[in-house]
Amino acid sequence: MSDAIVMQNVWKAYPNGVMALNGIDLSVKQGEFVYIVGPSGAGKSTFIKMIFRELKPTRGKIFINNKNIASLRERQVPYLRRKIGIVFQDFRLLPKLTVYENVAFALEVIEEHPRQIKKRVMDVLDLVGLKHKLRSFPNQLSGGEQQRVSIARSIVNRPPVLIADEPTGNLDPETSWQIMDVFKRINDQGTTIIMATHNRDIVNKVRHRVLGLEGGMIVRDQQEGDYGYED
Amino acid sequence: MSDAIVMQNVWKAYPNGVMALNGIDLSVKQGEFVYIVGPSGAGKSTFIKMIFRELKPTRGKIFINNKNIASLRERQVPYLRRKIGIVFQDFRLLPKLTVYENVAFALEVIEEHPRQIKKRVMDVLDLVGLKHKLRSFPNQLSGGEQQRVSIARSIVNRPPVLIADEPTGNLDPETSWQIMDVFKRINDQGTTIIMATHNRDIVNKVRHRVLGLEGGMIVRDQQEGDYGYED
Amino acid sequence: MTFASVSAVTVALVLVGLFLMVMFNLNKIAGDIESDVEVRVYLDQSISQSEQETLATELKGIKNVQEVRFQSKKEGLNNLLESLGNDKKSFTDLQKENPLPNAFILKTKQPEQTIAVAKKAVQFPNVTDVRYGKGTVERLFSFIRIARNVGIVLILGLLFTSVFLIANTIKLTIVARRSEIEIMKLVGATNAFVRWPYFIEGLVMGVMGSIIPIVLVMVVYRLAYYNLGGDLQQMFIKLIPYHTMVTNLSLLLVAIGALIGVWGSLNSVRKFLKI
Amino acid sequence: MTFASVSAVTVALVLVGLFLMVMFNLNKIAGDIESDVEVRVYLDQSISQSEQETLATELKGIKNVQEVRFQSKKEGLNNLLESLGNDKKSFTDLQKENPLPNAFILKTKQPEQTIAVAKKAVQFPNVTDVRYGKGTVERLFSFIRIARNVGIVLILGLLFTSVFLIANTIKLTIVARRSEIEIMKLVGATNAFVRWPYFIEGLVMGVMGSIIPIVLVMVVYRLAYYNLGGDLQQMFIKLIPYHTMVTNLSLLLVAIGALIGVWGSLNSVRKFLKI
Ligand SMILES: Nc1ncnc2c1ncn2[C@@H]1O[C@H](COP(=O)(O)OP(=O)(O)OP(=O)(O)O)[C@@H](O)[C@H]1O
Ligand SMILES: Nc1ncnc2c1ncn2[C@@H]1O[C@H](COP(=O)(O)OP(=O)(O)OP(=O)(O)O)[C@@H](O)[C@H]1O
Ligand SMILES: [Mg+2]
Ligand SMILES: [Mg+2]
Repeated sequence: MSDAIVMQNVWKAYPNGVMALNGIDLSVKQGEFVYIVGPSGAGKSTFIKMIFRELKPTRGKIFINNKNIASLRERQVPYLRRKIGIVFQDFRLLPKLTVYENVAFALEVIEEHPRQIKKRVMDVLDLVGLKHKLRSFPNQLSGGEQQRVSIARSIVNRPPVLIADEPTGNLDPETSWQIMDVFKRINDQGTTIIMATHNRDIVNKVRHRVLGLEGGMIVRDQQEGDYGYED
Repeated sequence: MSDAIVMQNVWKAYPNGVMALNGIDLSVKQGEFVYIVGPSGAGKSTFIKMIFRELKPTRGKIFINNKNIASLRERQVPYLRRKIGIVFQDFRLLPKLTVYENVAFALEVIEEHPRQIKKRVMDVLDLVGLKHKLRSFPNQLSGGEQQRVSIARSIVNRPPVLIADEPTGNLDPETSWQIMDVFKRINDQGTTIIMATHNRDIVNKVRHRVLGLEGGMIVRDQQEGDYGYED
Repeated sequence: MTFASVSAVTVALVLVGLFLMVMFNLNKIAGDIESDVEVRVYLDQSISQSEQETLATELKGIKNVQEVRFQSKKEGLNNLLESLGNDKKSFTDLQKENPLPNAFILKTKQPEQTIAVAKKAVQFPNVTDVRYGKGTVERLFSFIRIARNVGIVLILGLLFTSVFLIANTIKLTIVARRSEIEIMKLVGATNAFVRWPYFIEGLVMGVMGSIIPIVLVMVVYRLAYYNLGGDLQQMFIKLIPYHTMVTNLSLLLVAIGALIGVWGSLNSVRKFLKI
Repeated sequence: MTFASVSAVTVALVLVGLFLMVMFNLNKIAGDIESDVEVRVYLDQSISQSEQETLATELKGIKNVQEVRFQSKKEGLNNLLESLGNDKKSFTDLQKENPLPNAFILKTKQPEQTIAVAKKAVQFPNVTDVRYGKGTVERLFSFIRIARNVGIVLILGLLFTSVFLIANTIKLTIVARRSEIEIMKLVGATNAFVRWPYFIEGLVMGVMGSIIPIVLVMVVYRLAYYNLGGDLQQMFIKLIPYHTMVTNLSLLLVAIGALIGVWGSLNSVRKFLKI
């Protein structure tokens, strides 16, 4: 198989009883670009958190590169995560590290060579337009700037899979398009991209596979789809 | 004057030297609806934080109802804030209170009658479509749900001024329109609204005064303006 | 989080409580011992009855002398033999020919006045010698003085330490709630409104934290008092009565706990209110 | 934050250090006193030289007797008078007609064997009486035993308390960094990678926290040793030598500090690694 991600009958119940995912079946090919759309609370973030095992499914199997990560051993989890770049909806930057250090961290974790780190981090910060903020701390950044640091960190180690949870939620349209450019480029280089988004403009203009989620179920799976939900 | 908000030559330098606002002059009339647009890092959030004195200007005067709040005494600040509803870009919910309690808090602070509180909170939660989540804690909510709680809290005590920092950043278009409906209704009732946003659709469809911010300066001030920055 | 603070209070107050228990008793014992010190004035064997009576009045006239008591040579020997414990039997010979002189025993109003009184007494006629355990008494006094000072330093140190520890812990728990406090303020809460729950929390924490120490002090002092009390009484040492001790110490501990709790709590909140 | 932890370590170790300083000395003194206990075997006045020599050998033969020493009646009287301090002068008469008998002084291998040895010695001929401060010795032993047990309980309590306090403080500082740790893990850090800095931090914290206690112990013991040492020596009490004490105690304090620091740090991190 060249399936990067496969889900088989995945269910997720949160400890308080909320059923966030109700039987997801899905397969995403290596190099595909998939939008996840759906109303607020549909389960997009929950779906995404399954892929890098921030959450374990209550039921079902999730294969990343043909390995079932639902039954992955704890010690193996970090190695899974290193193959997946993640843009968090709430950014999750390390508050005591500068912008530079936050991005570099993802490379230090994989014990990249220090000289390599420097060059690569500067390149990526340039891509997201934050070279001038490299010495700032997260709490000294605007919302959109924090979001871009999170994006920079997710792509810095060139992961084969990129997962982005609403990566343009705090960005103006112009900056959003810049980011989409970056995503397009790394997608062209073979990176699988899963992106949860509310941005109708982007989904409609840059056509890719669209996965509609509602009430924790896949209600639409459309190649070259549009955002849908027209008002 | 019936000016709700007046800024005279307002400057803001952050402690690390970043100049976020560079001489803002502005007046907003009672009952106006103003969009603040501009690229990421333009100074929108900084501008907004000035109005309810989360930040003090480095230089200049800010009048709310003809009172200069830059020189307001500490003890008076809470009473200023009670007249301003605020939707924070990063939500700022109290983590140990449920959705209901978070919204009710804004009423408890002004010592509203308990029975009044209950009714009013339920009404507002209904408006933002979160009645079914009233017993959840913030960390048990999706991003969009948290944002809607923040919105509910900001309008619950019917403040004469509403300030919203990217209130639809984490919402799907449909929910965003719902929120805009709510805003329209309270604006019709005379509430002054200042809304920082990246949402081109909304700005272009629901025409109001548009304030373009760039590099900490007002570069555009247009009645019934559009989002601008066409690509 | 609150558990951390309560247990810090508990730990600190247990130390303070046990220490105070010991200190209060040592202080009482030291006082008792001090007031037991006496001056022995030995009389010439040839002194007449009337001379002896005059001397008694004169001794009584010395400044700061509170009490003058006659001790016959026989009484003196008995006391001496008693203090030698059960070796007494070996000295039966002594009782036949008692080498000790008669004596007056003087008590002073303040124990520190012993030395001055002794110096005056030795100048009277018919007085062969004056003893007050020279050296010993002086050493005892300086020992007691040192012990008291050390005790005060220790107790102050311990109290300071406790306050510091508790404040420290409370501060950490409240720092974790910094954003909470800030959000409240941004939503229009007055300082008093924000502070109120923390005041209550500090109070409850302090009082709860003093429960275990109080129970512990009660149990330990009960054991100590009823087990050691008897033995010590044989050595003429009297402990502070159980109820007096327990009542006072409990009130003291609750008060300290509540004060530190409230103070630590409000103090930590204070700096986050400035928004 | 780290300041909070270092100061918790400091405070705890100051208490532990000072307490250990006192305990070690008390323990030594108790040991010295114990090994000073002796059995006095009084001899019949009419005993002959050869009988006396036989008795000496026989006494030496009693199980657990380590040393047998002869004390003449004169020597005995001198010792007695000495122990009465400077009242000696009043007893000049005694020296003319000494009422004390000759005696053998026995030392046992273990102080606790005194009583058994005394019971055997009394059965030999020509022995009029055997004294070992009956009652007194027994009370002394039980006193020492109680004091030691209380001391051990106190020191364990103090250590436990310290560990608890420090762990508590460290935990609070790390809870504040919970999200930090979780983010690291989500970005692909292994547990070891996350733990490492916390290990170092715990170690540094522990060692830094032990600096002030060590200095304090050095200063306090120097003062105590050189000021009190002399006085105490007069009472036949010897303190542990300055350098021995300070070296051992310093090492002990650093070790305790480092251990608790590292343990508290890693222990607090542990539960946040499970993501
Ligand atoms: N930790 C949690 N505990 C309990 N329920 C949760 C938790 N996180 C999310 N939920 C609930 O699960 C459902 C799905 O949440 P999720 O975050 O996946 O939504 P989403 O599609 O990402 O929404 P949004 O677009 O608003 O971010 C929601 O109803 C939410 O309230
Ligand atoms: N606390 C701070 N300390 C220092 N610099 C800051 C701080 N907060 C914001 N800045 C800087 O001030 C500038 C304006 O920030 P602001 O948050 O107002 O931008 P914004 O217009 O809200 O952007 P966005 O759309 O991304 O939210 C940015 O360059 C930002 O890096
Ligand atoms: Mg989400
Ligand atoms: Mg902003």
